[in-house]
Amino acid sequence: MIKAEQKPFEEILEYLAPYNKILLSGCGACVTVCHAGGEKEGALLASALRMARQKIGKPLEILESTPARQCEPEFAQELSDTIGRVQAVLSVSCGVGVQTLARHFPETQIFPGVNTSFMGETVAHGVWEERCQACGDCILEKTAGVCPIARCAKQLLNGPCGGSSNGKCEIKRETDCAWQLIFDRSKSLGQLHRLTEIIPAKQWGVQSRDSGPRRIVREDLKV
Amino acid sequence: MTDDNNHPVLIIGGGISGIVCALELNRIGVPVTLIEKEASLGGLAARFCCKASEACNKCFACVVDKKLKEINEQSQIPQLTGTEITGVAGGPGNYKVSLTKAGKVSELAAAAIVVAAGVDPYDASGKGEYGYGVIKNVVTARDLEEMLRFQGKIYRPSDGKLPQSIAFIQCVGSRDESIGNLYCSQVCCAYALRLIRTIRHKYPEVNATFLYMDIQPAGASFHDFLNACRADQGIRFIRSIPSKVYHSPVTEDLRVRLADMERGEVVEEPFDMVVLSVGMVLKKETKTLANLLGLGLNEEGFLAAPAPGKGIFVTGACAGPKDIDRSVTQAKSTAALVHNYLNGR
Amino acid sequence: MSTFEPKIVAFCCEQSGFPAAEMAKTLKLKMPDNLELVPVPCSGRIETLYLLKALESGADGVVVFACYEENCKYMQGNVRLKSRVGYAKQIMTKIGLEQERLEIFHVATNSGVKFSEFLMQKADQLRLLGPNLGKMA
Amino acid sequence: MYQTVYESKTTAPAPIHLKPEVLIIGGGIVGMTVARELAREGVQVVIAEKGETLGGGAGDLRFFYDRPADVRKWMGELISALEGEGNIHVLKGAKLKRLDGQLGRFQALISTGDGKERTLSPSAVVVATGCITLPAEAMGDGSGCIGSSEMEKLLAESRDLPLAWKGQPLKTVTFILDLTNDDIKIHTVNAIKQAVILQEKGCRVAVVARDLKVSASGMERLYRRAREKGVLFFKYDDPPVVSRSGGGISVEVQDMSVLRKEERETVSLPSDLLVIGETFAADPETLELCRVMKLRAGADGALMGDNPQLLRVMSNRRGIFLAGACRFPQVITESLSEAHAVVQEVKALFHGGAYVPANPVAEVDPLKCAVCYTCVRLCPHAAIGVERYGERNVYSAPAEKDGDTLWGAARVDTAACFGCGICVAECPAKAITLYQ
Repeated sequence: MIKAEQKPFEEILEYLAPYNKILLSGCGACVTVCHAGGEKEGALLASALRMARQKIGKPLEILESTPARQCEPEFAQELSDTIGRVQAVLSVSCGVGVQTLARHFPETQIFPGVNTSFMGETVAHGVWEERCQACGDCILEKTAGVCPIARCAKQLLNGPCGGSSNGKCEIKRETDCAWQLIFDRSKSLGQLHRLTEIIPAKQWGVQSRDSGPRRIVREDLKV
Repeated sequence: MTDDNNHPVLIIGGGISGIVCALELNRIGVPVTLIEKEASLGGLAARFCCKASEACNKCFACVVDKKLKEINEQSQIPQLTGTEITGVAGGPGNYKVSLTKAGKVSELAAAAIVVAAGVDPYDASGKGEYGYGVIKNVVTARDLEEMLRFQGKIYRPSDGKLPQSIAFIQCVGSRDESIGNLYCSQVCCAYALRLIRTIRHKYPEVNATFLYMDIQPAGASFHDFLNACRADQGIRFIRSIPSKVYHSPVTEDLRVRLADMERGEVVEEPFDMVVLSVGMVLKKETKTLANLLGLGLNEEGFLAAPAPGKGIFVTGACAGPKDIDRSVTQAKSTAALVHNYLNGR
Repeated sequence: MSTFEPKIVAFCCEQSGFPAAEMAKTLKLKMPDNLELVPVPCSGRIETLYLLKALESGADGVVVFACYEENCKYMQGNVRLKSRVGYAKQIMTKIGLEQERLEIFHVATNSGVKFSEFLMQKADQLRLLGPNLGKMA
Repeated sequence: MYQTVYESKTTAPAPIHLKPEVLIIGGGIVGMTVARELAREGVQVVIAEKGETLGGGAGDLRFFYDRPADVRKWMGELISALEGEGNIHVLKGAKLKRLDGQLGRFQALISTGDGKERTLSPSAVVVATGCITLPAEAMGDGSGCIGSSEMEKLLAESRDLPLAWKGQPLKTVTFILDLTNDDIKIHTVNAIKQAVILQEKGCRVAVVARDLKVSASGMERLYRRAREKGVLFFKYDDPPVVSRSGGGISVEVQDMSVLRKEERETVSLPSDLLVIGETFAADPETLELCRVMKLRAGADGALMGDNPQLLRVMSNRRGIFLAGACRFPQVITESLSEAHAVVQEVKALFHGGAYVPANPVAEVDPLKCAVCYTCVRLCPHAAIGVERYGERNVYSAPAEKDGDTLWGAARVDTAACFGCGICVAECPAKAITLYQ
């Protein structure tokens, strides 16, 4: 799922400075799961903001709301009454949610409260790691289920590079070398021979972000 | 006193063992009556202090307070405090017990009797060489516990000042044939070391010297605890039981005469305060109770286990020295055995 | 001398802090004048938000009376609390609130004296520190 | 709002019926004692013993230190009492592979020595798996060194015969204690007990220990008796040196009973045999058991530790109890006291035939649950699982049939919940409430 973490507090304080009544909108999906923008974290941020503003003698009124998912138009619509009563919105959902609100409420400032970090996996409670970069052309079947695009610092399709030592990456010593992982898993799958196949360069311009924002259309689903 | 107190089980002693035994029997639907000689429940252990340092040191004193609260909230268990037993008649399954409360005599019937009469701390004035009761700054560990529990601090009784160096003398009243106590009280090493850790945590400037014979372990985490004590620069371990405590009548400072093996000589070390780690002895009045119930004493002077089938059970420290932890476990197991007995087994 | 009497919100674990408070009451020990006790079943019940909310809604200081480590009836309550208090302190730094306004204090059922001593000290400390400027008027 | 710790609820959770069936893991003296006592209460008991025989760790013992009885005979009687008991079923070569469910409705999958698997549904589980004993630490090349259980056997076999070791008469024996396990008193107890018997048979015995752990009922008296009989005791700070020359073993110790340093000599203890206490260690399988049963491992890989709130026999899960050396190795009397305490706990649990959930308990609002597993991971009592709800939440399509939805949510088992509120405080969606 999408992983995010809260923006620096000072940054948020700074762009909320002109306002005295805002809505803090969380999201009940990904950011709840990664403890960045669910009801609990939203309430904590709201409380902290209120106190910080109180402290400088400029009280800030904050309404709180956490729709199940901010990235659906219907959930966004549910917020319209509340948004009508405030001067700005601080959204602690991912960047998608912020834009959904922005699209629906053209006259309201929507501020992001979190940095949307990556698509990742929970490796332990409270620890998340990046796993997917949404390249649009999945090659996991060739790399034993370990993505070199997301997990190799150099995004090597045919690795490892010379900087792999003791299973760790030279760019960040605490990171596992993706190609070591690919090797280990191929070995345990009995498919080491597949590593002799050269993976051709990806057509970055076709399905990836390089040709601009992507769009999926399912004609059969359209109403 | 009403007939409501004629419950199948009579528990003598409202210390931790009696309380737990009463609560446990109550849990399995066996009505009990609890008798306590003092004005309130709790017994010896209810006056102990928490001996945590930065973390819990597993002294179990908090358990006593919890169980005490539990039984006071439990209305089904009649508590006869300030009550003593003056006579026992009848036999197994049908005891008639005479009670005296403030001069009033009454009688109570019970099918089974649990004796949880507890113990007294050894009266340290019996060891004249340490000067307890004569020298002001010689206190017992029990005095220290009460200081910490009720006043939250330690001080020299002579001048109220914080002692900078304290000697803990172990085995006072235990492992000592000269006073007829040829047994280990089992709890003193652990409680003394815990007290030392508590004091060192609260007052890092206070140094302690632990004077002992053999260190007796206590429980699953004792190994780590002992290592922490040994690593503590402010705690000195000396394997020597002192022969005498002297004091200066002017300053009330103390000198302890001990054999220092490291130096290879008998030395007199100065201390600000001496704590005597007193052991356990059976209460004197329990011997009278034992006579009434036809109970014998074992070699160590504690209550011997009654013959099976008599419907009399002995539990807790009155059956032999025990810490709170083991008293609770034994009280629980006694409850199960009492239940068996009432069910004809 | 100012007449400022700091308000202290004391969360008390019912396994340790609350009985200690009762003991302090029974022993008629000194307590700060402006004290609110909030009993909780376990210190692990105390949300990070509660710590902030207490400060926000009028407390000058928040104290959590929790069990000693390795003595939690629910094993992990006081351990979880410790990390939450750490997180709350991070947030307080960002707001610009003094760290002394939030503290865990470990007690046992029978630590009535410690309970009262600590609160009295806390009240003195907060009196010197002055009012919490972040609280709602 | 920080004062709102509980919400109130008028409907009480339903009581959980408890059929009197208990699974005991481990067929040592503790497991057997619990089994015998519970069976007499009319409880159906299954003992899952991993070995092929009952008896466990105490099977190495032959003598009690505190009573004249023969351990073997006593244990034999216990085993035959179990065999004659209709309510007890013993599974040998058994291993617990899974444990699902909660108090009153556990599901235990057990594989047995015959390669079969069976599922049991006990209401409660007692863990009495004991500990393991590792061979005594070798002193030097290890020759002429035995463990205390071997000495126990030797003494039992030569009850009416003169003492001999490997065909040679045994004249001198030295016990070296406290090389490991300086927190366990069993070594001192066994050594002094054996020393008395050896000395009575004309052998000269010395005991070398760091501390003589006499904190068990009657031990000081036994220690005195040993000294009266001529057993020599030496205490060390640094472990003694063992030298071997000309086929003989000699233990060198400092005689610390002499005060003056210059007069203090190193004493040489010629020994035909050295007895070194075995090391008691947590069974490495305990960690696996902890994983399967969702129990907590304590210090050094044993079970649970000694949190005063659990009073020895309780575990972190309701309906699972533990006793004996799986938590901490102790003398038999104490382990048996724990066994009876477990019996009491089980009696109390079954009293009334049902468990009435205690207040407060946590409850998840499935409509708010994001299924992030935070609560499941953090519940110290393993009381929370993710289940499929019969209700609709935001992710689910309308149910076609009752109880069939597309998405699950966390659910707190009311029987297993202790009401601590950890999950309530941690839930990022604030979907959990503590109800009173």
